[in-house]
Amino acid sequence: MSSKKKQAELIEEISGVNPLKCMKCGKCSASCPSYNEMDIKPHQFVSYVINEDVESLVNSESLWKCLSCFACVERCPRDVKPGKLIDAARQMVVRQRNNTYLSPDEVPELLDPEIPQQLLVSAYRRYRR
Amino acid sequence: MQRIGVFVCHCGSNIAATVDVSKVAEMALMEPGVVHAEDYQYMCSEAGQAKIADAIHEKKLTGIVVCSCSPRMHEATFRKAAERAGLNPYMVEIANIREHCSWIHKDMEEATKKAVILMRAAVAKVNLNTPLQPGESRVTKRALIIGGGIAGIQTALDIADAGYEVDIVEKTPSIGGRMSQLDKTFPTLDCSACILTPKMVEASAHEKIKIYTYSEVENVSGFVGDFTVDIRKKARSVDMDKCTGCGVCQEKCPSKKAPSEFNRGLNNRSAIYTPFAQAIPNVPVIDREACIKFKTGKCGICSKVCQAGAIDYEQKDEIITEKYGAIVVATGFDTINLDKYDEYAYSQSKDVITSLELERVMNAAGPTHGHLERLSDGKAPKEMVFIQCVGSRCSDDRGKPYCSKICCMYTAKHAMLIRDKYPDVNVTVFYIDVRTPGKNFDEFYRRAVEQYGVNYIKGQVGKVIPQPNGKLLVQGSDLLDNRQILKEADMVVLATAIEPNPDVRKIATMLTASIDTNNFLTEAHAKLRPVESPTAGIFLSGVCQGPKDIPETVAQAGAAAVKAIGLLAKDKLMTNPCTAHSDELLCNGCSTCENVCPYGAITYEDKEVNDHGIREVRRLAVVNSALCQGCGACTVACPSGAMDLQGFSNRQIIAEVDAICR
Amino acid sequence: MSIEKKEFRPKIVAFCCNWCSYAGADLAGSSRLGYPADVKIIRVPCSCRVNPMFILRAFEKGADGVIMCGCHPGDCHYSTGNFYARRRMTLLFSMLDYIGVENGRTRVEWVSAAEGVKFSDTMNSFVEKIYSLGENVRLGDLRCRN
Amino acid sequence: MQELINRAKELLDDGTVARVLGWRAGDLPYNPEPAYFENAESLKDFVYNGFCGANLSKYMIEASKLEGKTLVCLKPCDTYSFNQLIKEHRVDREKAYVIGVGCKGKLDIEKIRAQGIKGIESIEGAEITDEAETLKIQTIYGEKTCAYSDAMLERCHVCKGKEHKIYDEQIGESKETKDGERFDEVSRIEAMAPAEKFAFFKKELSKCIRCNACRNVCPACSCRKCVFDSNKFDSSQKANVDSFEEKMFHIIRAFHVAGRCTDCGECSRVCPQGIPLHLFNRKFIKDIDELYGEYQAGDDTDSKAPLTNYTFEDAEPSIVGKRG
Repeated sequence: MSSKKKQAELIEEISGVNPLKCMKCGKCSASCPSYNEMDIKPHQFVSYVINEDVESLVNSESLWKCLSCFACVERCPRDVKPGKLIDAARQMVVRQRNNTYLSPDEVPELLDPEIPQQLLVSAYRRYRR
Repeated sequence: MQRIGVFVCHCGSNIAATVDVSKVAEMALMEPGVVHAEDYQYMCSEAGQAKIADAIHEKKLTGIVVCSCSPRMHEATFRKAAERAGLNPYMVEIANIREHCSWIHKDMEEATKKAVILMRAAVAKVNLNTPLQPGESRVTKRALIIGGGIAGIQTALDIADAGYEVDIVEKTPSIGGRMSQLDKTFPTLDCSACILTPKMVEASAHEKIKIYTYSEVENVSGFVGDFTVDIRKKARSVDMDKCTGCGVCQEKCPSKKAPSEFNRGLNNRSAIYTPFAQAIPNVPVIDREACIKFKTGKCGICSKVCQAGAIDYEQKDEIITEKYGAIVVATGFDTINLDKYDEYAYSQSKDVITSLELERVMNAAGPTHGHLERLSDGKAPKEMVFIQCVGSRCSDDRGKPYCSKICCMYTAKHAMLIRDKYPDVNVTVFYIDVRTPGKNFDEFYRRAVEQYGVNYIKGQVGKVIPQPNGKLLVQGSDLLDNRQILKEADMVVLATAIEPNPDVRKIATMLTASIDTNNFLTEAHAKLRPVESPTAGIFLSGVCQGPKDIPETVAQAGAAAVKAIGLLAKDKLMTNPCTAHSDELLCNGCSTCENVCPYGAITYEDKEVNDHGIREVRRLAVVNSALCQGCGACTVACPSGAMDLQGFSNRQIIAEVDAICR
Repeated sequence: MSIEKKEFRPKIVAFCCNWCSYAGADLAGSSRLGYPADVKIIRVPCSCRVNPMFILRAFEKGADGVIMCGCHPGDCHYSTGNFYARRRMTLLFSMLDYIGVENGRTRVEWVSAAEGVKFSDTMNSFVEKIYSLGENVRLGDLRCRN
Repeated sequence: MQELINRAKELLDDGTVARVLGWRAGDLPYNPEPAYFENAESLKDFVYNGFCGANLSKYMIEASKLEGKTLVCLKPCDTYSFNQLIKEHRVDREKAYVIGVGCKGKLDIEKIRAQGIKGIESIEGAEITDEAETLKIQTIYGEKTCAYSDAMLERCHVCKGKEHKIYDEQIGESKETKDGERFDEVSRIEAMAPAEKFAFFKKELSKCIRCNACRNVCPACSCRKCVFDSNKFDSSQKANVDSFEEKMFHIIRAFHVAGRCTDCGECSRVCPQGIPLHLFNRKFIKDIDELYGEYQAGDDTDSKAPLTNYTFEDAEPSIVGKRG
């Protein structure tokens, strides 16, 4: 199996998403609040995974522009959930960088009371796996 | 001992490509009772059937096994062929070596082995087959149509024109159904009422058609040709014979706050009402929930103003029991509930409406008298947005997995009509795909784009946000330009998914008609018997079977009528001989079987029997073979094995088990 | 799953009701949704026609697994047949489990005429289960004559 | 016992009943047998004592066909069987004059033998009116004693109660004998590992000689002809064709009486090989109680039996694997 295919399968495994269910309706992109900041748009995540081009996805701006608000996950009529795909791509990046995990004990020290709640929740959501 | 012939079909390459058919035939000759075996290209062809007939004559066959496709496909064909050759048709068994073997296995050796085993099981069964004679039952020459929409009306007219009595049972106070709520129809833009009303009048005036409005089917018993149906005629509180339909009662009624069902709740109606001007019958009903007289005992204005003295507050529900030979289900559809689609702000803004509501808005008899205006403030809209596939093609539990089929066309119609009547209104349609198969359909859609300048955008809308200035901010995507669109609209129209009328499940249960997970009634065969239910004597008309537009509905209604007429034209029906029967010498008379029979086909009689010289009167189960449908529930309930099912006897099934496990 | 010829090939009997499951099996066939050839289907009018005798008989004659398929509860062509079948099979399977027979060898699954995929998936998973349980020796030798 | 005989004589004399169905002494002190008594004279042989375990309700199937009424003596547990037979139209209530006889628990000779008491000549204390808590047993080796409850049938330790469910009159007092839980034994087996369960039943069922005593005594097994004797299922043979036969026979027998078996325990009482056959029936009863709600066959004559009933929400058969 090619490494590209492996990567695509890894994304599918982490996200639990079957990209073939997508019917290309674009509701994800229509729902996305940071659409304009993204170079690869939410509805395109799916085709990047189908085309086994995970590398582009991993190197994209979008990876870090996604707010993990999960509006696309909530509204996707086909259960494809592009937000989970991009989340999985981020996981791949994070997993590759060794030793970047925080242990739960370290978290309280890093807490800044100024940090918006939403960011915290979103961070937990991202790194929970 | 039987003399069995085994016929192995190649089905072209469908079977022969994976099953060694000559090997199966060769192996068949080693089975007990088999005196003839051959394989042939297409057993179901005339030549193939002739081979069976020849073998029956030449080899004096008493039983036939055809190794071919599913018995659901060609069992009837081969039974008829055997009958023509003088053999009892129930001496034929099918070994399904296509659907259950060649089509699912790839390895030839394995598939052949399995085919041989399936053949053996069928041979083992035929060895125990006995000739069966179908019984006869009479046909009541009257049809029942459940639902009085265009599907029901058309079916009724077609059956009645053939000379048979037809009763229509309609739940609401008038026939007409969804079509009566539509303004114009695609792709010709005829006025819906103008083409429907004559049909309604024709039905009501037809001497063979009886219409029960404001009525529901309460209970169904019996079987094909001889159904007995209880119809509940709900209390109308108005005497149908006396009422002249003058309408004064509705004018004077002081309770005018009940939401109008006909106008989809966009405006209100009086407590005593006819749903719409062309209603048939033109006799109002009193909505007892809304009526002041029924709520408080005081009022009675309608009774005072009625010159004909037709108001009857004492009227009670009435149960009418009638016999029918055929039943046609035409229960139609409704739009789905949008509570789970918060993102479209349907419940937050009056200016977000469904397409069916837009039909009422556009209609001269509707809440706005046909003026296109915002329901919140009555202002004329300048920007309109249509959103397609709301709840259709959804794999989650919010919507429906299927395409509702009619939305692309009616949205093109709406867009076109608006652009035609109000050229200053901009119309934008957000779509996923535009699906316009059908005669003149794509041309119609292209006219909306090319001639009327409707702006079609490929992409779905993510959310609709009501703004403080009363406008609606629509956030959607344009997948072709790869951009996100923010658009301020005055009105948003949702192409809401349609679903079968929720009552259909209850009706299907009464009729023992099968129904799928989406509540659409299942047809007997998806391609070859699309208007019949698998339950004999039940026919399907209109959207209760699957989404369809008006021309398709009318076509299907006619087809259902022809099928019903075909049944009603018969004086007698052959009944399925695969029924249960009880061995008198073994029956204990314990009533266990009676308790599990869903058809009430088993009764008990005190009968004298001669049990090996002992003559005595015993309580014995007797099966009414006209009522028995052959499910076999009684055969397992019976501890002594007295009850057995012809065609699927205990010994036959055990022989199959033994052959498979050999 | 690749099985060499000398390996254990189970005998599996599937009772399918005519109206839903048999049609579901036909649909699996016409959709080319494969499942192992070890499964042999017996057509019965309704799941309520399946007598516990048939199931025990299958085991007696060497079946390694028996599965019964019927219409979904509430959708029975005969309205109530599968309700009775459900109680009968629940009690029978419980009894077989009680005398020490692996309960994986018996199964009931509701498959509609539209569920070709479910039929094939069901058969695949059932066959896999029977492979994991291996040859059915227990039912054959409950009485041991040593 | 004398009261019973006197009353029976009266009823025979005034023509209320044409015959009496009871027990008479057997050839040994502990094996009385069911018997008809046609006249007052013959009632001298009538006995009713602790060894009269036989459930007479099944005999009423044949008695219902005879001229006139039959007086039948039914113990509390027998009345359940009688009710069940009425429900299944197998006996005619009008043809029966039911005397509900008192019961203080029935004795099992095997339990006495198991205590090493052999060569029995006579047994004292088994009389139904006897209040003694111990049995005095004369043997060829001298007198032995045994506590009454230690000699009781298993079924009496889990007695359903001393109420007669149906009767025309009652004679004699009954005693509460229940001191165990009905489903304990079943639960114990259920908790075993599959291999252990299998070994247990293998051991028990290997003893079966297919004498059909269990079937012949069972009031629920009252088919005119058993499926195992008819050719309806290709299953007619008394001798076993293969090792599977007993299993098939006993499971199917239990299945056929499921929801109808009153748990009278006669099958286990009469088995010459001592197979605890009631464990099959009781397993079904336990499952029915747990899955479909408490049900006691023979409690009444009109309720719907569990296997001819259903609810939409019934447990799926897969529950068997899930219960663990």
